[in-house]
Amino acid sequence: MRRLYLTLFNVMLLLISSHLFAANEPSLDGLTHQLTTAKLKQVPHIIEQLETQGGERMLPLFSAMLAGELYYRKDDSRLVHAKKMESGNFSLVDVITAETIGDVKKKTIKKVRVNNRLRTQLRSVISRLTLFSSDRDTREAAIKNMLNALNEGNIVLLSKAKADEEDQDLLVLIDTALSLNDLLNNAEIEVRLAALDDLSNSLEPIVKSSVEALLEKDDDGNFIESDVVLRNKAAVVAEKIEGKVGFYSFLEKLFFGLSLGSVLLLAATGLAITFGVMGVINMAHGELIMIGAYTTYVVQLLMPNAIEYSLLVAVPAAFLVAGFVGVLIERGVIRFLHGRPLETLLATFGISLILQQMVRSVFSPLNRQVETPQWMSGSLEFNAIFSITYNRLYILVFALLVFFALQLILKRTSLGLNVRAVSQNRNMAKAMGIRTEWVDAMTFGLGSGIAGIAGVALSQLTNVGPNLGQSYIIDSFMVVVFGGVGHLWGTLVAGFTLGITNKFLEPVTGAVLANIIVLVFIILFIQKRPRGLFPQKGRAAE
Amino acid sequence: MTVSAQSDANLAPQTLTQRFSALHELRDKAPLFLSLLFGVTLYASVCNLYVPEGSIFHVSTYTITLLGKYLSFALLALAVDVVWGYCGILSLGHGAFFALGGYAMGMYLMRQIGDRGVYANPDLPDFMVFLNWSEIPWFWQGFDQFWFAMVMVLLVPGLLAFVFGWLAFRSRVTGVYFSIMTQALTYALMLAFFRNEMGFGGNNGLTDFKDLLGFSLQADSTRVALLICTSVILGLAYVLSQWIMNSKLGRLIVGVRDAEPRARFLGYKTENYKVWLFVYSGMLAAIAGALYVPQVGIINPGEFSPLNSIEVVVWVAVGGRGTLYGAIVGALLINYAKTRFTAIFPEAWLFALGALFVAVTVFLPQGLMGLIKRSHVENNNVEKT
Amino acid sequence: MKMKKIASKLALTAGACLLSMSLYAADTIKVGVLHSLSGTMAISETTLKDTVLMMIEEQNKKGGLLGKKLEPVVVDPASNWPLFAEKTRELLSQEKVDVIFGCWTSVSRKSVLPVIEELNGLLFYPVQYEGEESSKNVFYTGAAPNQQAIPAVDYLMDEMDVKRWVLAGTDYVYPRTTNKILEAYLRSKGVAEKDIMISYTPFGHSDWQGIVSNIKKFGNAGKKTAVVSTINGDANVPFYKELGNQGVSSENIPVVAFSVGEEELSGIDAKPLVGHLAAWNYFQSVENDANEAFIKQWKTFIKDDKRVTNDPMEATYIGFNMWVKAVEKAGSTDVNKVEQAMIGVSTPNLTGGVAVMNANHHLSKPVLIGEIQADGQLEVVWETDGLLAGDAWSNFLPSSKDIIANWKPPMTCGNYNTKTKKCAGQNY
Amino acid sequence: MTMLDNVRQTMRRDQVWPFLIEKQPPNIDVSHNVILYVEGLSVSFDGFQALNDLNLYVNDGELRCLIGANGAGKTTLMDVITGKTQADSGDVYFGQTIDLLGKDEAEIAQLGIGRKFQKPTVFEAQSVFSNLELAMKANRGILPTLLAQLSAAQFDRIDEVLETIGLKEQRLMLAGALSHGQKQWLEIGMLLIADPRLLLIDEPVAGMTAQETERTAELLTSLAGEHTVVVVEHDMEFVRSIAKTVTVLHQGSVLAEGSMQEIQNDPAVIEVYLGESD
Repeated sequence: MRRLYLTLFNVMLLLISSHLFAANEPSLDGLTHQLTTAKLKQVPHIIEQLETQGGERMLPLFSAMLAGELYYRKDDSRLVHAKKMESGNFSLVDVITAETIGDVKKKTIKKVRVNNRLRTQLRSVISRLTLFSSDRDTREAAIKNMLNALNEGNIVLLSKAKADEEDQDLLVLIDTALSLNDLLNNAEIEVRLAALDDLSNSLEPIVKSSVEALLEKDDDGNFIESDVVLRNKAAVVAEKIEGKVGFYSFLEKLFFGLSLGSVLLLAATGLAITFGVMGVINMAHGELIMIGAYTTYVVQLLMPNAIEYSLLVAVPAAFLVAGFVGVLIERGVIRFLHGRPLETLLATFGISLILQQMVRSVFSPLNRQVETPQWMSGSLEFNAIFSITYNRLYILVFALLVFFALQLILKRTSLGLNVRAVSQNRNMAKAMGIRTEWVDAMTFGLGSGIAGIAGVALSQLTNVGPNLGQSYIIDSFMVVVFGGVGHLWGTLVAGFTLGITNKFLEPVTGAVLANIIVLVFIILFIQKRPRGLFPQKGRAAE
Repeated sequence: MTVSAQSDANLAPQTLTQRFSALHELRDKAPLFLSLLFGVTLYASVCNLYVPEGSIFHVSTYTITLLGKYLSFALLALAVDVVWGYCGILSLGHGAFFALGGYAMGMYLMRQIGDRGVYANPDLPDFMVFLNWSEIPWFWQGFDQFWFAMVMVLLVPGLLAFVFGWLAFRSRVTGVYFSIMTQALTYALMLAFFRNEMGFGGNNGLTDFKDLLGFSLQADSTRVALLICTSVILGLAYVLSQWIMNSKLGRLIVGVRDAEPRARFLGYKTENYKVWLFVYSGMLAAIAGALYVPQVGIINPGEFSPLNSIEVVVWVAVGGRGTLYGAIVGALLINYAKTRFTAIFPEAWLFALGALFVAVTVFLPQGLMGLIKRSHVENNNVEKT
Repeated sequence: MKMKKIASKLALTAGACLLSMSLYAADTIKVGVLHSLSGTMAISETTLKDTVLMMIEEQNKKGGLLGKKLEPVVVDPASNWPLFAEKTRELLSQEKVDVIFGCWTSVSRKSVLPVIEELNGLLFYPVQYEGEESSKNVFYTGAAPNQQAIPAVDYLMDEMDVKRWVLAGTDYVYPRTTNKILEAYLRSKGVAEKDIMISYTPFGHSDWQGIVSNIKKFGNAGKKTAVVSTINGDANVPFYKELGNQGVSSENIPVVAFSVGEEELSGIDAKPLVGHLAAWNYFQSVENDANEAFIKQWKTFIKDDKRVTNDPMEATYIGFNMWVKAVEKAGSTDVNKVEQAMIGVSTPNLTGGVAVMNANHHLSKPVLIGEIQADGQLEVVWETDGLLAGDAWSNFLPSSKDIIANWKPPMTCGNYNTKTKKCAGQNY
Repeated sequence: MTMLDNVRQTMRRDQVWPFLIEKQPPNIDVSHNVILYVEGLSVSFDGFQALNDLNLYVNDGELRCLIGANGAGKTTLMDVITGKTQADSGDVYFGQTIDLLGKDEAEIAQLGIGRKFQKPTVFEAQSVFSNLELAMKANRGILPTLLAQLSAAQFDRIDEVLETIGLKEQRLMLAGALSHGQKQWLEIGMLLIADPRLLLIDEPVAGMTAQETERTAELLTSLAGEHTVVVVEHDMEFVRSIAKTVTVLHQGSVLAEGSMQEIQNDPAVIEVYLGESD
């Protein structure tokens, strides 16, 4: 860190002195040329010089470099911003002149190497250059960057920016940075105390750690900060921040739990139909999920230019594909095993082996790459320490949507009525003219289709490979059994209960033990209430 | 209802023979099975130890260990069949008892290594040394004694089976629920044994055993002795199980399978019988595990995997549940096929295995033995007409 | 009656097998390939099986070895550890192979070890591993911890000024040992205990929300933080996805991984991972003629232009070439002769240098640190100046710091204790 | 000291350890000539009141018939008495002293209450002989069951029952192969051989031919006196042929009780039950 301060400080010095010594410095052209030949260790120095000499003109170069798209032509070392096109060729734009050069083959250009250290440097350079940008988000990023890298130069810039800034949130952020600077670097105790006051509402991690640093002792057991008043105040502020942090971390855990619960719910909903309504122990359920995930992969292969919409296509596609496989399984095997639930277990286990091996043969045993659309990436930020990732959020909403849609189907459609009739009294339903065979196939298809949909969601969270299904099958059964077989609401409650329990246990016990404890809890719970959380009562249940 | 004394005297013996003739079919399998089992074992042993390697009659050590493994699996299948075939309790967690038995044996073998480990630590097994354990944990105490380890082989899985069975059967967790709970049990144990903090060697499990009761595990004679031992124990377990199943208790157990409420309303506390049987079966599985470990040379948490347990059930289903020899034949056949086919075409093997499960459950609910029995009955009928 | 028939059939087939096994031909050199082709490890190991087959094919094109053709014997241990031991016995005693290339996981190697020592076979193990082992019958062509983990940490410490460390791993022996070594190493470099966070997760862990959030919090303490990941295969995809989504970028908290290579990355959407690091001894992106030729050969062999190469493949390549050289040197495939001939053999590696087999059965290799690129390739950002000799017994573990391995006479010992002057635990 | 005393007490030679003493079923106190008391019994399933403050007294040695429409609570009543269903409130006493509520099915059966189900339930995979052997009165412990051997007297007893239920020919047939009526008989036979004090018989003649029905009536009548028999039946002819006292259940409580004659003339019964069936 200190080294970073030093370099930045040097930059400021250079800023002041550059015009004096301009003659001794290599020209911009020379510097850009050096980029193509320099070793990684020398590059930071070149960038410093580029910034001082080129200023904002160098912004495209820095941005391209940060994005890893800065190349140079092998024949004339000209620096270009190269973008890979579908054809495999690269389209080039000169980074200095912004002149379009045209398409070339990969072999004619070479990448300017960037590593993490350079990226960090580039980002702070860019933030200095963009602090006065017209784009709000760019400014926000710039300010945040400076907040975590306070030095005199940045403070000067921030103070200047404060005068022009109109956005309220950004003003608060700038104030936080200035106060933090006061707290750390100002000599006057009054100013520092006031700064502490200002900071007590901030949730920025750097503020918390800086305040807590005031309370630390050195190796001899003496406080590093000598002022008692400041220390006491810092203790109060730290506690206040800690309280808020605690609250938000509770919210966070709750969300994690809900999110895990939604995954369990999605995985288990299909099973709640096939197992709960039809009484079929479908060990191939996990493989139906896997089929859904592979469907997503195939859909993305088919529409490589519209990844953003691929999931919207994949959901119905996965439903149909998995549903179709489900109907095949039902027609081909399960209908011969009515009233023999334990044997459906064995037969479907065989099917799961076949499906797994089939996927291995067709798609290879390697994991397949399913891309995440832009709108599923990143997170929704509430404040500096609490944010919710979009993919989890969408999956949570999606799981609930699927669940309620299913409820609607079962409660409001004639298929639903038939399904319920058959599950309650097969013979009677048959006598009433319901085509029980058809209903069986449709029910199993519905459950399998929902498993397929779950696969689409899971493809956004985890590996898409032949073993995908196996990792969810036991959990799914646990959820359905815990919730009460034949009770969809039970599945919902069970999914979320298990998810939340797991996530609240995890920090205390570790991930593995949390898993074990939840399993043992379910085992004991089932001994206490053999029919789950929401048992079906009455004589019909016997 | 007065019956003359004379006919009374005639009636009893007649009934006895008739009663036995009903079980005749079951009974006459035992001598055949046992002579086959011991015959093969003896042949393999002699031909391994006394026939020179070049001869075509020589049985390689590889075959000996393979046979030993198959027979251990057969014992495991027998254990599953006893509860599933005879009492209708489908356990998807018998791998847990098998593995626990194996671990108990493994712990003994581990302690036997003594200071011959790579770190030459006289007290601690290697994996504890490099994870910086300072002393042997309490639950490893006593495992340096063979008798203690053998008691534990029976006690720990037996206790687990008892507690689990008692909880489950008392609250009448049956059928599918029970199966899924047993699956959860073995899954939880697998996760637990994967944890390195548990002190059972984590994912690597226990391996690199040196000797058993002072006999080197690498010696051919020890391997043959282990095979004979496995064979004898399998034979004993078979005879004992058959005796149980032929007793009144056995008939009650079958009764519980077919009509549990009836048994209960006749005054039998069926949960006690089920717990008893489950413990018996768990112990058989544990013994199978204890025999398996020294012959394959490793025990690790993979044995707890729910898939393994399901596979055992499939052996029984293929062989024919409800007949003891069916379970054994199923275990031997599938494992033999597995050894052969994974070597020849590994990819087709899973397709074949999967298809076999489906075919057997759909077309042969009584397994291969059912098929044989059916044709047997048909033949008899033909003879009669 | 039926039973008897079945039994007689069984006996017949068993007899037939025994017969066919004893009729092996002696005019070829048999090479055993012991990689899982089904089960959970098939995903990684199938590639290595193909690599060995490719190498054998090439060697046969060159005219074989010692005037004989090489004949591959492929078996499938199906990711089942006891089966590894059984298949090894089958390869050695039934098929009479002269050498085995195989294993991936530590547990499979541990399972094979007693058998291969008992039957005096020869195993080439091509994967980076936790060390703490040196067997007479095994050659370790993957990286030992000092050839992967420690240089990676050095890089982060020196080049990126990392002060706080998260050691995250899957709960099994390789991460456990590596993290133990790293912890000791970091402490010896003056890192305080509170600046090291260790976290273990089960195999195939898929819900990383909590752990990533903890890493984020740990990294927000004001000091530069990095994650050293020994997370195993399948669990990586959800881990990186969660990192990306929670906004942990490679700039604020870089992750350096030891089990993530080109092949693993080919199954991930690598964009959110750009800038994270991996430490290996080989990257596909290294530019030199030998590597280009190797990649081309591989793509032709596997008939798939999209397939990538990775470090364990290079290790297999080196191992195979070394074995060929050693056999030629010894003039025989006899294990004892080849074993001694192996020591000191050197062959070109694929990164433009030379691999040397040391007396402890470990290789000397260069260490490369690469940054993940959007296309799933790794670009070298740092490399060691020269070769690093593999250390079988780590100096940073209290239990093994006095132990060394040297298979050259007079020591001929895999675990010689320099304090007690004893060679422990060997049956041969 | 006390511990030593305890040990001495435990080791005394002149007594048998308590757990070795074979448990004798407690004597059923029928001093008031009533063998079964059901008082204020209520049971509900999911809001449906199956039994509602039901009172019933059955005398020792009596043959009682329970009738009532579907859902009147007949089977539920039997379920509560035999321990299959838990009561919400009320008391059920066997004799003067034995509280049946809170006991499980096996305990109640061991006290001497036998039950025949609506649907004949026998051990289908076993021979008729084995069915009876299993039902025979004997120690129900695990070890005794394992080691049990039939004595000649027990053989006789089984044959006697076989004779009674007319299945002597079928003794080695699998029970599953019997006809529906034969299964009903076998189940009754299994009750007989257990020698219970109280028999609860649910629809014994369903699916029987007229001839079989007649024989069943004969059999049940002959049982009364030595045993107490409670029969639930829909077949009014059959009830008329055997019943001395009839209890009519309606919506979970007793509507009327008395001889068949009285019942048939009871206006309330005519309205809700017989009226309906007419």
